[in-house]
Amino acid sequence: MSEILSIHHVTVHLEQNRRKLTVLSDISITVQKGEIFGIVGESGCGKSVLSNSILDLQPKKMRVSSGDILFEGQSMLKKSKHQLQKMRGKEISMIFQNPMSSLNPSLTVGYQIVEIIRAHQNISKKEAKGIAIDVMKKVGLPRAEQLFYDYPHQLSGGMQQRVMIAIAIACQPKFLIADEPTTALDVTIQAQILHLLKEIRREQNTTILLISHDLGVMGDMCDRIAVMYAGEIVEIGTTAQIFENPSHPYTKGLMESIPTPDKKGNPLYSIPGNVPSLQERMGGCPFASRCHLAIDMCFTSKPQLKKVAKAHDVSCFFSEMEEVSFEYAKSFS
Amino acid sequence: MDYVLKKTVSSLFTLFVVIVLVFLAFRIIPGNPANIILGVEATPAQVEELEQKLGLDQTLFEQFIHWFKGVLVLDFGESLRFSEPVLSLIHERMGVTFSLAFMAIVITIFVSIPLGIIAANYKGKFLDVLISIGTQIGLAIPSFWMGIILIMIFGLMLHLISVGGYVPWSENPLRAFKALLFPATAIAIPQIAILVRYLRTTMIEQLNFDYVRTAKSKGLKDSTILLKHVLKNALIPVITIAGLNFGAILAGSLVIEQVYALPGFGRMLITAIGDRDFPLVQGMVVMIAIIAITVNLLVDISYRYLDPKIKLK
Amino acid sequence: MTTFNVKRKPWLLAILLLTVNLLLLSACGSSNKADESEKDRKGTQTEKSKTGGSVVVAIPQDLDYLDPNLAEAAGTREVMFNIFEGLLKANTEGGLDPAIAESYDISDDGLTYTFTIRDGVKFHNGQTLTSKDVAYSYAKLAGLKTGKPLSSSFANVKKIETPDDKTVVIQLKEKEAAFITAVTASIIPANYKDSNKTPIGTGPFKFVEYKKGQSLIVEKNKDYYVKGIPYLDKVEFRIVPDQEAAFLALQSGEIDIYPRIATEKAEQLATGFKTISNEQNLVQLLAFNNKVKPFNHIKVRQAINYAVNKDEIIKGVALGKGTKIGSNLSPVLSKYYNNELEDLYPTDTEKAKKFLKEAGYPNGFEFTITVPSVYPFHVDTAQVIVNQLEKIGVKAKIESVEWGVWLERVYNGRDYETTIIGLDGKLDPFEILSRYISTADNNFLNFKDPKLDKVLSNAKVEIDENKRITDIKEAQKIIAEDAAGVFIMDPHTNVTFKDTIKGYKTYPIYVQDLSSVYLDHPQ
Amino acid sequence: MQNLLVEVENLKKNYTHRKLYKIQELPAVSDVSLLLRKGETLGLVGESGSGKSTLGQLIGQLLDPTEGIVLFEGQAIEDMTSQQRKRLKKDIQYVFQDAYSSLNPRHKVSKLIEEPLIIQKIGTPAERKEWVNDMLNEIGLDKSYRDAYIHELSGGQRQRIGIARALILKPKLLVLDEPVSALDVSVQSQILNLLKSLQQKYQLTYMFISHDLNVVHYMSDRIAVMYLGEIIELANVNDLYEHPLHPYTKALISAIPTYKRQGEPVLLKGEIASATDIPNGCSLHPRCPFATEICQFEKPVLEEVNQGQYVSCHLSRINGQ
Amino acid sequence: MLKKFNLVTGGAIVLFLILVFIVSFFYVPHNVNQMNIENRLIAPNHNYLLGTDNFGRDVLSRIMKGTQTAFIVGGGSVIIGLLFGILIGTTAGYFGGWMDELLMRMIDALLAFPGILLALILVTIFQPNIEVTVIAIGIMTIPSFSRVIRSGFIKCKQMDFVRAARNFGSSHLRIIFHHILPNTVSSIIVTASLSFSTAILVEAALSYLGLGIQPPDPSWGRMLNEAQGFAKLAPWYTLAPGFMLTLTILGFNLLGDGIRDLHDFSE
Repeated sequence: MSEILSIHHVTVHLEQNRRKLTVLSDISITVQKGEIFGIVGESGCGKSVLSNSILDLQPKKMRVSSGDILFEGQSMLKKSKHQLQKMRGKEISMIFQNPMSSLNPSLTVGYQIVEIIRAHQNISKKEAKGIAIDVMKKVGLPRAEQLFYDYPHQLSGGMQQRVMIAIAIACQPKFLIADEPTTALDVTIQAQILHLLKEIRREQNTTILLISHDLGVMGDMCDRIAVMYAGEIVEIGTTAQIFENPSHPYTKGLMESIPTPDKKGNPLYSIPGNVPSLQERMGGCPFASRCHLAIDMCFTSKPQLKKVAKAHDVSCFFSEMEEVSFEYAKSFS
Repeated sequence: MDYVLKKTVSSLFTLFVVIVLVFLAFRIIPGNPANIILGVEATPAQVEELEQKLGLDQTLFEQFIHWFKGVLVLDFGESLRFSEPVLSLIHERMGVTFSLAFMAIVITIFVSIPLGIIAANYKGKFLDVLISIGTQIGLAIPSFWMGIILIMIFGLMLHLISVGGYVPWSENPLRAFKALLFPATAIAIPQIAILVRYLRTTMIEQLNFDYVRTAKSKGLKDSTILLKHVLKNALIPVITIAGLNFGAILAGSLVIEQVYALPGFGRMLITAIGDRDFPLVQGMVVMIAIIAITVNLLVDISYRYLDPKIKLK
Repeated sequence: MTTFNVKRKPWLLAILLLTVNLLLLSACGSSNKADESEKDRKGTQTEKSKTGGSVVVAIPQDLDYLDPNLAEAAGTREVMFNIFEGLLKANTEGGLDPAIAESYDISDDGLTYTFTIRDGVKFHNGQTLTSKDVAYSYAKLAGLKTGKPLSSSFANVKKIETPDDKTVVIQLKEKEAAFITAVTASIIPANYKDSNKTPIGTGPFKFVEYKKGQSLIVEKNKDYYVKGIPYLDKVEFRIVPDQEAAFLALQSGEIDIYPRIATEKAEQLATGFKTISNEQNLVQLLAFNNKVKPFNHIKVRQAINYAVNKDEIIKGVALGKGTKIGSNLSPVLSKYYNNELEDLYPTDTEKAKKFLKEAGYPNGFEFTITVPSVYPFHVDTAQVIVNQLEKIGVKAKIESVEWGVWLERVYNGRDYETTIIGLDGKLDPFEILSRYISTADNNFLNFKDPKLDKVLSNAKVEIDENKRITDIKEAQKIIAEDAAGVFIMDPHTNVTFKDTIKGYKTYPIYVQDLSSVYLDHPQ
Repeated sequence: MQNLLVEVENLKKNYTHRKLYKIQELPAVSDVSLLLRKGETLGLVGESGSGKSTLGQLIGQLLDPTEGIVLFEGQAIEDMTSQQRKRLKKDIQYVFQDAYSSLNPRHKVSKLIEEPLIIQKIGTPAERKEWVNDMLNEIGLDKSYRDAYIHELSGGQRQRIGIARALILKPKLLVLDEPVSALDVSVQSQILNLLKSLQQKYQLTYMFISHDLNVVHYMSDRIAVMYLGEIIELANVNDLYEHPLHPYTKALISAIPTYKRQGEPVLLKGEIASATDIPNGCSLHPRCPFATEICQFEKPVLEEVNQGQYVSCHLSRINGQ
Repeated sequence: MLKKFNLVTGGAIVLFLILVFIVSFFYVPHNVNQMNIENRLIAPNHNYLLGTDNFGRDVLSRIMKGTQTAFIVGGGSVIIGLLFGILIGTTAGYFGGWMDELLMRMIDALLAFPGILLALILVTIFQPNIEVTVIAIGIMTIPSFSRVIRSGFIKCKQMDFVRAARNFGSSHLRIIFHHILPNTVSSIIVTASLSFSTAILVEAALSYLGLGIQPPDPSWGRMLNEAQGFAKLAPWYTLAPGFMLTLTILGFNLLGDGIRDLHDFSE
């Protein structure tokens, strides 16, 4: 396996009322070719900003102020607008959370698929239509020829998401960013879509960056997972490491607060307090204010990601102390 | 289809209300058409005779039924003043007013769409501020005032307008065009202001929608996104506003025809009100209402078809 | 004529409607200022070089009917003066000239009128005019067949006879001094039905084309019985209701003659134009409703007469272009005009206050002046009067109403306190003053004076001109002394034309006579 | 029958779609019968369009049924006097999914919580103020929040206010419509814990509606699964999760994405039908991987297959035993 | 940036107008109706800052008094439009059904009538004076208020907080006045501010046609009417009322936009 995407110490700022607010701080991730890499976190943690900034799609007010994003070894940030445009949809594609609003309501499904094909390949409308219909079939859209002329609102949510996927894979990109692709969907449909994504990965060896707040989806889909909290990555590891040996207090808290059959009858663990807003973020560990273990140091200096096992990095001052995690585990049982 | 039918029925009801209102309104106003026609020296006998001739001696209800029956077959009766069928009088004047309204609409569209796009695209920048100030001022200047100013500048100072020089299109298209250009501009200015503001808002609204990000992520050019994706969606609500303002355009031509001495609908209407030429006034107002209501209906329906989101609901 | 000077509003059509049965009555109108045309006529140019060319005349309103028997609007007659003629025709002095009749004779009992028709008068279709055509036209107006006269001035006609092609004899039912003016009414070919589409007359110009709401075009009648007339080949009467528009069109050269231009506009014109102004035989007055309190008290009426400063109105509203009057007759009709009344009530605030006190209103009172909104001139006058009356403690409120409402409420309903209006003059003074007869239908002032009733009933039938003049002057005096209203002025009318246009004549009646007009350098 | 709080019999709700010449009836809930025992939590799951929210609103008295009877403490609601109905509004409370839109943005927190009392004319202003303070305390919010506006609060805090407002009238039944689905996981657990403890403290009966099977499982004693307006399976939590009988339930449960999922999920074909054309026979049959011929024609009825486990499936009789 | 611009500029203009309005009750440089024919059409000078009109009246004084007319007409008609608008909009929006259909068709009919024509008819029926002018223009503004309030109600009616209120047993009146109306206030204020300027515009047009405010009461439209004939002789007389009219409309439009922007969280 080789690296396809690497994000190096990326920091993103938001200009608001002449204040510079840190949305992402010093993020580093490396995605290997062919893997499904997950980024998990609660709303507002910056996971979507991170995925959008790969293709420079984040809101205008947000700027990557330092760091670099390398795709196949080339800096994305140094590319011209035109070069970036050429890459979007061709090299790297995206799927968004809400298929209904992400598709243009006044253009036909077919048009929206043909459009991306024609934007990157110099072929006739007719040829493009042929390709589009093939892709539609591939993503499991029934009656593709008829659906081609339908408008998005005529389709159900699941079908719309399939159209989104069809658009995303129409030009056979190497890299697919799926930003909460199933959040708006029902469980049974979610299962279908997740299944489809897995198939795409298997058949085309597409690398997938999957972003979700749902740990269940992550566990089901990903090879490796990064956990984000308040604009920072607090833990990265293989799926097994994250689920079986969560090492950051936040990851642990998250795991424990999910209701699962085995927790029935007992009160759930809950992380006290709320996610700090952008304005409330201070120096030090971002989780300090909600962490049971926090000591003075946590509020003043930032912990760095540290290796706790092979391919398992945690950003916590206590990550190396075995007994602490034990103690911690006891604290809510 | 169902929707079209429903809208049509409710439009017809609106029209009926207008018809009744118009009829009653003009009967309540003091002023006897026979008297106005005959003037102040007429004897009561003469007035009575003319009233009989004009059918004004019938009861209000009879008059209404009589008139309404005619309206159903688009027969608005004869003008009291001109002794000619109202419809042919209307037909004669329609040319000017329609050309005027049409030109105003064309000017409005051709000016406001680019301005709206520019304003939205340069939101908050200098150009946007400039356009915003322009539209605010365009909205604030009363149209009759604008008409006078245009005449003062282009007529008195630059000698570009030939007031009263209107000839029908069939006779001399260039002269007709010249005669209508400035009045159409005067009507168009507030409309442009309204549309630019509206288009700007909807464009900005649309630009924030997720599908724009999708379009970007597909690697489309900015211009393609703006024109092919955003504008189309932004125009849908704008069309409604434009349709609603059709009445305003007609009303605008009513005033502007006065200022520019164009032999149009509005001028005839105002004289007809003064004359208490009931059939003519009623015919014209009903005609205006029919046009305004039809345009609104068409806008409603086309909106339905333009906006696929509501088409099936 | 009320068709005065509506300064800038488009509602002009309405203006014209007040005028009914405009009679071209023989009377003495002296128009000293019209002599300019006389000088032009004696100019150096030869007759030949004067002929040819065309002019555009702005008229403010559309025509109501082309058929002269149906036409009611003064604005129509104004234009049709060029196409149609009657047995007699009014001249610029207000007198009657022979037209189709070369002479006439009135029987001693005043009941039989015999007219002799001029030789060689041809209709525009080439047909020669005979007494049959006259009888046909006038019988129609008199309603001899239907029993319902189309024109009230012919109501008195008993029968019309045509002993031969050249002679028309008209018998009246009773003596009527003013009848002779009626025979200025238009004559059309006998049994001609298309008058409303293609009118045919005998006048100096032939009808060519009429476009509703736009224009009426006439051309030279080459067979006109007065040789050398008219000069112009073509005249277009262009309907431009808006004063601003007409003004601009004049400046841009689109129109050549602009009658009834507002004074302040005429003053703004650059060189290249000429403006003439004249009295127009119109009486502007503040009319009281003599029946309602407090105007039923003569002292109140007189007090207001003392309080109103006419000179100030003439200066401020008419911009000096108006002739002060003292009763309901314009000085244009100089023969009948009583010139002793203008200063019957010199402006005198103290006297006004005193009269008010005597009438029982020491602290003044409040009242309403109802003015038709179509006439800014009258509205402006009202504003000045309101201001003047404040000085004697009388508070007046202006209520300007639409023309139709004015007619209904003030004129017909007589439901008002005071109003300002222009009463249009005719050529016969009796016709003008008859509204003050207590029983007159059009006595909207509710004026009542038995003395006046008597004097006017004499004037109606008096054929002896000197006696009639005495009666009319007496009637004016009674009206003035009784203070039926405040008689303000005869506002002048302006006509502006390009200075290449010569020979334009003004009349004391509402007509545009293009027959004498010619171009200085016709192309 | 002492411990029955709500009995629902053959409840139906049609939404009418008014067309010009005809009225189209769209069934949202058809022929639902169920019981709610005092103190229990009945979970209601189903996909969007299944009618679970409509059923919740029918029981929560936000909607009136087209047909069928709802009995509250043994008394039919439709027979109640207006006096009784007003009292019923106290006894049954509804908590909305979107706390933000269910709270008037122009009112302060104290006002929001107090309002039900004012409407029901309970207590003096001073008493009410005290109760509001108590309630704030109860839901874990500081008194300083009294004067806050709703847009100043976080999602979790808003939902607490929504719950407080529902509880201030001391109701017996709380219909909770997706109360945590708008919340982040870490906050969700806070609310779930709060709901649990409140239920114990006040002996509340819950009807808990959610699409999240994990949450429903955690909260409920019994669970009803809805599909296209009908209850297709109703059972105790453990029975349902361990031995789901209806193919749809099986699909639902197997579709829950988890780390180290047991086997492949049961994938249903296609998507839920729209209310305008509900399939004949078993409404699931076009999607059901096990459908047989009979499923196309005959509508299965809800039957008790095992003890306390009701299923509406032709196959359950064969599979269930 | 632009948001504040609208609000600040509009607010400043309106404040200025209100100031002129208040001052005009206590002080104007010259008697507004005092004519002095000798002084007619004097160009602006130190005594007559904006010159005099054709009757020798002080233009500045009349312009200042004109704010009273404008404010009375604007305010009065907005109140009428608001009252009826609330009544109609509330009934239609809250209760819906045939009532909504009927009321909205009436409003449509009112809208299908060109506004100025409607005012013209009304003024003709009941003689022109300031009261009738206010009523006529007030009626013209009813449709926009009704529509705004109705759509606000329809939007709010479906909001959960209204359903929640109903669930607690709130009466219709309580829901309407306590819950829904306060939430439509900002759009009502915007409409009011825009209607205010429209009302002034229509009054000017009517008075310009000689059918609105009666002389000698100063009204800007009336002044424009009287001034038009002297456009070339006395441009100040034509420019001053036109400018005031434009300024007033601009001010209230900007203020309305500014208020709308304040409540617009989407941008």
